[in-house]
Amino acid sequence: MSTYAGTPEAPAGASGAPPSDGPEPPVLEAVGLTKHYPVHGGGARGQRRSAVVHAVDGVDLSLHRGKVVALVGESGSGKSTIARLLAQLQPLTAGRLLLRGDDARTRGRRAFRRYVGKVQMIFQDPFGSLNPVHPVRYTLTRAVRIHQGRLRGQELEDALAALLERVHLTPVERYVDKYPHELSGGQRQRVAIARALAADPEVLLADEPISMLDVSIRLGILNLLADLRDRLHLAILYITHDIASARYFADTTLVMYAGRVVESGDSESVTQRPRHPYTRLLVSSAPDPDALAERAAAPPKGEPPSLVSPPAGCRFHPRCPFATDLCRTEVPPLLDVGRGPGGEPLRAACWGWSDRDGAPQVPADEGREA
Amino acid sequence: GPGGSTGDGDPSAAAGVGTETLTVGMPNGVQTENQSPFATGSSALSLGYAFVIYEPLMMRNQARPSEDPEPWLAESITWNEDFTQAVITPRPGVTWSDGEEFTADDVAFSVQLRIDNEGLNAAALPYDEVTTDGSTVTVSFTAPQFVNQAKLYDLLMVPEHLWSGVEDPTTFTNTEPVGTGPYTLESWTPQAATVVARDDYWGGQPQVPEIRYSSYNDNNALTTALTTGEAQWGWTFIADYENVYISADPDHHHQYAAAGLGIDALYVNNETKPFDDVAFRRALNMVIDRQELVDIATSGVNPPLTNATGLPLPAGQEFLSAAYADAELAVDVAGAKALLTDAGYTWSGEALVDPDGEKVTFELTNPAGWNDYLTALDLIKNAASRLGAEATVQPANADGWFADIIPPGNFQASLHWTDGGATPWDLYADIMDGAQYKKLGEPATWNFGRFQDDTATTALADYAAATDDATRQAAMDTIQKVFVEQVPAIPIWSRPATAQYSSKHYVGWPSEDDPYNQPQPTGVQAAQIVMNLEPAS
Amino acid sequence: MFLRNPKALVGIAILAVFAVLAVLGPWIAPYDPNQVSRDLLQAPSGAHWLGTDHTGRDILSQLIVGTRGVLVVGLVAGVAATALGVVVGVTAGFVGGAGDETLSAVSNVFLVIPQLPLIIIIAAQLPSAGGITVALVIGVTGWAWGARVLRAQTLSLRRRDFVEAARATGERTWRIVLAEVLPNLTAIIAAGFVGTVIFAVLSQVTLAFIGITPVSEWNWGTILFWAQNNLALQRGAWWWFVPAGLCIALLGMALTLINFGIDELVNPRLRSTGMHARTLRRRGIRPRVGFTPVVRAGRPAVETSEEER
Amino acid sequence: MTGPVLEIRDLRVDYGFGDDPTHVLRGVDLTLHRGEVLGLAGESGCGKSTLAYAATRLLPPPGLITGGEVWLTDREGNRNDILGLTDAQLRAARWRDVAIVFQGAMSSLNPVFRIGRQLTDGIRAHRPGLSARDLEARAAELLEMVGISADRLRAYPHQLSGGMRQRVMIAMALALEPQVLLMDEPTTALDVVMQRQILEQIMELRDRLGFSVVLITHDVSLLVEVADRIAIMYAGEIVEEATAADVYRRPRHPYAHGLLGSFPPLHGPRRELAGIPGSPPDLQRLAAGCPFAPRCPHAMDVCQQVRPVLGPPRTGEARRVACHLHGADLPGDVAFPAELAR
Amino acid sequence: MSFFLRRAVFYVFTAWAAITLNFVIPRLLPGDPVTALIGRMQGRIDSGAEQSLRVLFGLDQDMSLWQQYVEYWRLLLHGDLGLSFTHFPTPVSDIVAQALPWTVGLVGISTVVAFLLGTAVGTGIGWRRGTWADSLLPITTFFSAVPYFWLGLIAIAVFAVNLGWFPSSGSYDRGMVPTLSWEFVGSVVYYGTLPALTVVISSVSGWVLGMRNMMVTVSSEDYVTVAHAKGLSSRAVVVGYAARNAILPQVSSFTLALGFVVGGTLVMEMVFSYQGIGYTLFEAVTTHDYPLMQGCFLVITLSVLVANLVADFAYAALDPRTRQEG
Ligand SMILES: Nc1ncnc2c1ncn2[C@@H]1O[C@H](COP(=O)(O)OP(=O)(O)OP(=O)(O)O)[C@@H](O)[C@H]1O
Ligand SMILES: Nc1ncnc2c1ncn2[C@@H]1O[C@H](COP(=O)(O)OP(=O)(O)OP(=O)(O)O)[C@@H](O)[C@H]1O
Ligand SMILES: [Mg+2]
Ligand SMILES: [Mg+2]
Repeated sequence: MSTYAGTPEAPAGASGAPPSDGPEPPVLEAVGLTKHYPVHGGGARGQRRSAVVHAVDGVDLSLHRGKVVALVGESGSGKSTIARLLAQLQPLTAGRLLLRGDDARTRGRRAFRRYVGKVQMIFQDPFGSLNPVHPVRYTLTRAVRIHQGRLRGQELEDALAALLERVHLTPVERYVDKYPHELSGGQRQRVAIARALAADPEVLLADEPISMLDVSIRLGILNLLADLRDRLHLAILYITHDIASARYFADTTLVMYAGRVVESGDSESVTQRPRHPYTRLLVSSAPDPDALAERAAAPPKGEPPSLVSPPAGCRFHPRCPFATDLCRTEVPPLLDVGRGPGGEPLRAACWGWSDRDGAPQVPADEGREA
Repeated sequence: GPGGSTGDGDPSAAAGVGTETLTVGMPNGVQTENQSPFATGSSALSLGYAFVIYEPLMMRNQARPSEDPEPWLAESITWNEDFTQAVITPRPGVTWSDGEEFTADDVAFSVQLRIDNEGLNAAALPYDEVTTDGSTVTVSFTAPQFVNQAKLYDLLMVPEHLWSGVEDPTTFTNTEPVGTGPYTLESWTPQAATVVARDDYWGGQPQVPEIRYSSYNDNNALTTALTTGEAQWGWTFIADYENVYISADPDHHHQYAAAGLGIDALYVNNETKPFDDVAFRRALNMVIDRQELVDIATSGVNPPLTNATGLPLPAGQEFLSAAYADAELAVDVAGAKALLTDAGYTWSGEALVDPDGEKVTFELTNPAGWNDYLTALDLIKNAASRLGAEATVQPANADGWFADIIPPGNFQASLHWTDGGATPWDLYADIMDGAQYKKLGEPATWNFGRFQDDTATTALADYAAATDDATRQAAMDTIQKVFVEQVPAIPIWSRPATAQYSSKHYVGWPSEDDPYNQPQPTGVQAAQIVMNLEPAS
Repeated sequence: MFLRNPKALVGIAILAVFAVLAVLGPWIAPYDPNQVSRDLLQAPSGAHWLGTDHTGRDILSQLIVGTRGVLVVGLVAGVAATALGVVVGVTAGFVGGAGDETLSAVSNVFLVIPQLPLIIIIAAQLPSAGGITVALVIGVTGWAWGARVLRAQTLSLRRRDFVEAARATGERTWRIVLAEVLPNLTAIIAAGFVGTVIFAVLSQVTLAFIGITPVSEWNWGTILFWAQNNLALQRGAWWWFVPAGLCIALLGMALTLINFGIDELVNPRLRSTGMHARTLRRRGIRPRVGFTPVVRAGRPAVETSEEER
Repeated sequence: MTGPVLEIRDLRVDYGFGDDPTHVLRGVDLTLHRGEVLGLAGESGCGKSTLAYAATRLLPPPGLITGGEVWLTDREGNRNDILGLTDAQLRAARWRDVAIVFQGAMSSLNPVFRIGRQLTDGIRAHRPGLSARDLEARAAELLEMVGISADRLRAYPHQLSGGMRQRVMIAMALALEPQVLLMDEPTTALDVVMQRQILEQIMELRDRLGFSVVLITHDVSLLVEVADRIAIMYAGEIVEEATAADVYRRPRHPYAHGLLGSFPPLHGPRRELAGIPGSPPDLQRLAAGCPFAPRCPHAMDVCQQVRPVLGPPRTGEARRVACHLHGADLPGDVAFPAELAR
Repeated sequence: MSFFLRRAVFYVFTAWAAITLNFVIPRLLPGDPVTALIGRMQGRIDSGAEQSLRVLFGLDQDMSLWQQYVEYWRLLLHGDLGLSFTHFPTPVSDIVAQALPWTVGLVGISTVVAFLLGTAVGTGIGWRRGTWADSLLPITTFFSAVPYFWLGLIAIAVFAVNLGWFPSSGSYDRGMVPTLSWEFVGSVVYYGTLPALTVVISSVSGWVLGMRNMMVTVSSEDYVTVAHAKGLSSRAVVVGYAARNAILPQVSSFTLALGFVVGGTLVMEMVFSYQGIGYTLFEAVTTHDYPLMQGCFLVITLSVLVANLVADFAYAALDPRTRQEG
């Protein structure tokens, strides 16, 4: 296989973006997205009988064609849940979902199948999302048949070959009849991507597509997605723990904490000059071999909050060095905190950026200038 | 006594009382504590110890039904001429096991109990009334009871002083039974009841100090127990008994089959094809090899019937019509085929075709698990095939057979027994009594084959009501004539009362050489047998 | 791969023999099993390889002809119970909610009701409880355990990503169940099937033996019924009693062995050791969890002292 | 840093008992010194986990150790070959001398026991004399050490979050203050905050207790940050081994170079990412020469035929590399790639 | 709904369903108790007594099925199971009380013994996969499918009849009256040995196989490897880690086995003439003794239900994860 032909990766917001005159309306938009999972009995004894996990609370999000939105944040903050909600694999607890401005909440199976033709998802776990009993051929054939009509014989073979070639699983014959357990993690991940692409979607929800791979394979996959974004004007939601890759690959980055978006803006600004204390913690925690000396000595302390009974007010306040009473009582909205290089707004959900009484004093700018 | 027994009740035999417990085994499964001599399912009746606690009025020799009965609790019973009234004179000097004296009132009470409670009248005797004058009891009936004499003799007597206070005798479980018999109940467990000898029994000192009545769950368990000597007296069908049972202890193990007047017959459905045609009935009757059936199906235990009248011989010898004294049942395939040809039957290849042009087929049925019957059916099937008739054996569910097959006549051919009794009347009435006729589909109590012949019906009624032997013999001749000519059922073998016993500890059992009664422990004869036992030297 | 598993191979061989007997039984049996003869209760001989019974019928023929009844009952009951179990269990697990509650309640009831007594009650009362009837009764009463296991498994499968992924691809529900979920349940279904077949065979034989079902249809239980009722053991006629019981046990053994094979086939963890058992023995390697064998080229396995052995 | 505690010599491992086994480790040489953190990185599927398991003989079937030695120097200074120990000796050495934290913390805890019990049973096995109270106290201390409050001792594994379970595993591994701690991707699937929290805790404990660590991870930037030395594996062999700074700044092996050029930096100027063309080799069908040759931009004829051995480069630096380019007999006509000579 | 409420609802529902089924089945089936009884006596009672029996059994009244159902519940709630037909007029509850302890005692104990023994052996075989222990497998698979009665009868032929080591039938010396004496207890043990042994032998294999398979699966779980890595003694690993987890499915199967206690006992009771509930039920079935049939079936079902309940709790105690799920 030769995934890499020396193509430079597409820099964020650079010429690779589709020709756009004015702000193009989002393909997929979520407003006030909320998901609560009921849980029985609670973990420890003596807890409430039936509680809910506040997995996602009031998240707004929009995906545009030819753009990549990165979603970063702590584990368990609800990133995958958002992807599943957008793919309509789970019902919303509250909120709206708009596909090209129309309510996308499908009723009935047919409408759902039309929807999945436009919005496809790559699951987080490449070991779980391929059925171990079916070979690659079956998985892809099903996707092709559903979305491209009843192809047969040579036509089908050609379609499969085209898909596998697209994800650089070549020579095609070597992979098409393999079972998932015969493939490496990266290869599986690419089969999953190929399956999603078979639908020719407009929106791709990629949930940590590279988490389990070594860096060289990671790069191959990111390049593939960038290429698709540019050629097919895909809108991509890119969920990751790897902030550096978000910086490189995504136009916009959202930071999540405990079910809420705490910061959003263009990737460069969010990763280089984070505003929210949590984002700062996140960015400073990311390993960076080039900045060994600058590492803050104090290790971050504290546990992620319980989502069954999340802290009142700002959910980050128990771990926040700047927290005040205001933070402990009132939920901070996403506040405008500046403009990115392209003039797009930067937002952070931190009282430190408001002029309310009792707002915490967050040091103005910790970010390093480039 | 007149029964030819050697020592019942003879005080001189009380030389040395035995020390061993005698174990009686019965394959009757679950037992519950019920010592009622009336309740059909009671432990006492089903295991048989009721018959050593309670006693009958007269002791019949069931191995020789024509012999006169021997006085037991009754010194005598005399009938009026038409057998509608019996006068019972109780034996003096008999005491109940609680010390009370046995009187005529007890007899009258015991009979009255059966009159008052339909549920206790298991013999279904048509009582009219019972009276007593203090020393004798007179029982009258609504119909002549010549053929039912034995049923009166067999009635068990219960003490008035205890039973008169019983609120509902039908549900009374009588946990502390008091009788006149030689034994009293010592202990009861679901597995076994133990009785011990009385020392004030009117008939002398029983020589067996203790008898244990054990219940086994099925024939096989009992067979094993009898074979190993764990049980020494019981009755069950033991296939190949000589190898299985006798040979386990040839010196002591014995099996005695006392032939009475009961037989097993192949009941055929006289109202449906192919048995609605007397020619076919007769033909089938002619091809069955009874000796073979007996040898294979019953290990030779049941004596084959040899006489055309179906009477078991020699027990029925004195009732045999002179016309058939020498009419032997013999296999005659050619004769049977000739008979069928005359009647219009033809053959298509091997297969027999009836005058209507249909192939002759029929189904033989009996409950699954009735091994000797089913084996016999298999052999009858083979015999039928010699005529070209195609028979199949279809074992049925036992309950279904009892409930839905036999009474409503929902069969083509099936083996069934007849009652025994003191005369062959029961045998014939059970097969061919038109008075018992029920339409097909309605449950009948006897005459399952739906046989109707007025001559026979009248003759049966005459026999029962006759007041003299000549009339009876005439009626019997008629009955047998119809039986032989019409073949309402196909007699197969006689149905002896069989039992196994061990002479290891006790001797004096009924046997071929000393047939003083039938040998089973569950019957009124038990009291006579145990009193006849003495320790083996 | 399946055929390289010695256990499965033995199982299949035994089963194949029985299957051939079941199909060809009436033609290859040396005698008509109902044909009485004068050779009463003969010990095995050249004429009667397994001797004769009390009416001189050939026992080998009964055994051969009886194979079909046993296999048919086992198969029908197994298929019926498995089908019911799969339908109920997978449906309950997959639909969830009220449907699940209802179906689980029903299968729990069936699970708690004692099966053999129920079969006896039903079989005893049916006018003619032939083989197929018995099989159906066993099937209808015996599906609950499979349903419960399958439901639990389906519940966990339903939450797996590949099922979600199939939905996200746009698969229809029935297709998800049939093509995505069911294939992953193969091992459980197979085990359940084998279990039910063995249970059905044992039940049928037991019912015949205790005389609940007709003894006219030849099967191994019928042979034992006749043998027991005619005191085969007491008469020393082991040839009458022993072979049928052995056949039942052999059939069960074959099925269990095949099940082992299926297990090792679908469970990749078992596959390698199962298949290479002989090689391992030859090379003196004993694969153990926790103590990886060390085999240096040319030398036998390091025999470490083992307090375990 | 003093002498070696763990020396792996020419370790060979096969998967599969049949006639056609996969040779997963093909002569691995590695030395771990006292008090040091050794990072192990490499392509996924190159045998890193296998190495960790094999060194402790915990490799599950169908794994088979077919050659090599693993020398462990215990506290008293005795050197023992783990591969030659009896079961009882091995049991005694495990946990006391070598502890291991597995890749999946989720499945490494017994779901039916409270974590307190799981923490103590290892201690009890090695120190039979301890009283229940001592054990309890020690367990509490261990939990506190990894930042979990002691009242969680009575919790079941399923009542803990993933990060907590991971830390329980680490606490467990440290229970007997082993000399060597093998950690197989202890922080995959955790976010960077949690990852840092855990790693800093380990480093702190290392400084305090003085054990040595082998850290296996895909995250090269993390390795550069925390490890003293880094070994790069490729297709069942170590291809390069040097101090962290050397590996990061001056990779010598073309694969190591490719690896380091494949991850984007978080800060600073955006740089061009090179990546590594081609795909990992099929371990079952390895050709004779250097396994990296098919993907190597500098492959020479000799690379196709001869497997390079791991050794010091021609320049004589204090590091080891398995590449013909750095071999003593590099043909003169080959243009030495500049990026490998920084 | 909480875990306990849901369980409670389940048990109540199941009990209701079983009790109702229990009412319905005998009535749906053909046959008639009186004719069956007369038949069973084979001429020992006169056929003319049929009507008297009907009156006795209360079969002469005409009640709608619904009325009968209500009446059935009313009596049941008063603890009245009615009078047996065949053992008239003994109350069904007496018969059941007489039989049940024997079944529970003998078969219950041997099932528990078989479970423990099989689980222990299965643990050994599963743990020692690849050694001589594997050769036990064919034997086990063979015994797992041996018909019980076959084994029992052969055992009787060999050990009771030929060798005379054990009695061939009965539950204690028939000469004894049950008392709490050593002699009696000794007799019960002596008589129970052979039946119990055969029950154990024929059922132990299933446990061995089940446990062995689970052991093989569990042995490859990561936490078992961790236990090895901790240097625990092999006993601690096998007992504490592998077997401890492998036994969980065995516990669920054990509930199922309790259902078989009564089913399987029927054959045992027939073969060994042992008194017990199974044979009582069998007799009731063959004689159409509705009240007795219902009584036995009810008791059997309820005891299985109770066993399930116990097993539910045992499972929850053994597996902390279940306590949290619904
Ligand atoms: N089906 C479910 N039932 C109950 N809780 C759930 C369910 N699915 C997810 N959760 C909870 O919702 C929260 C968010 O989960 P989610 O998978 O979206 O997190 P994530 O951000 O993707 O985490 P990661 O980075 O680890 O993948 C978690 O606390 C999780 O435990
Ligand atoms: N049971 C097995 N049978 C055959 N090959 C196996 C088996 N287990 C692992 N392998 C192979 O052994 C090689 C090494 O596996 P290992 O788990 O050591 O890799 P790793 O370097 O830890 O990878 P990762 O980074 O993905 O954890 C892989 O190529 C894998 O495919
Ligand atoms: Mg996620
Ligand atoms: Mg690994």
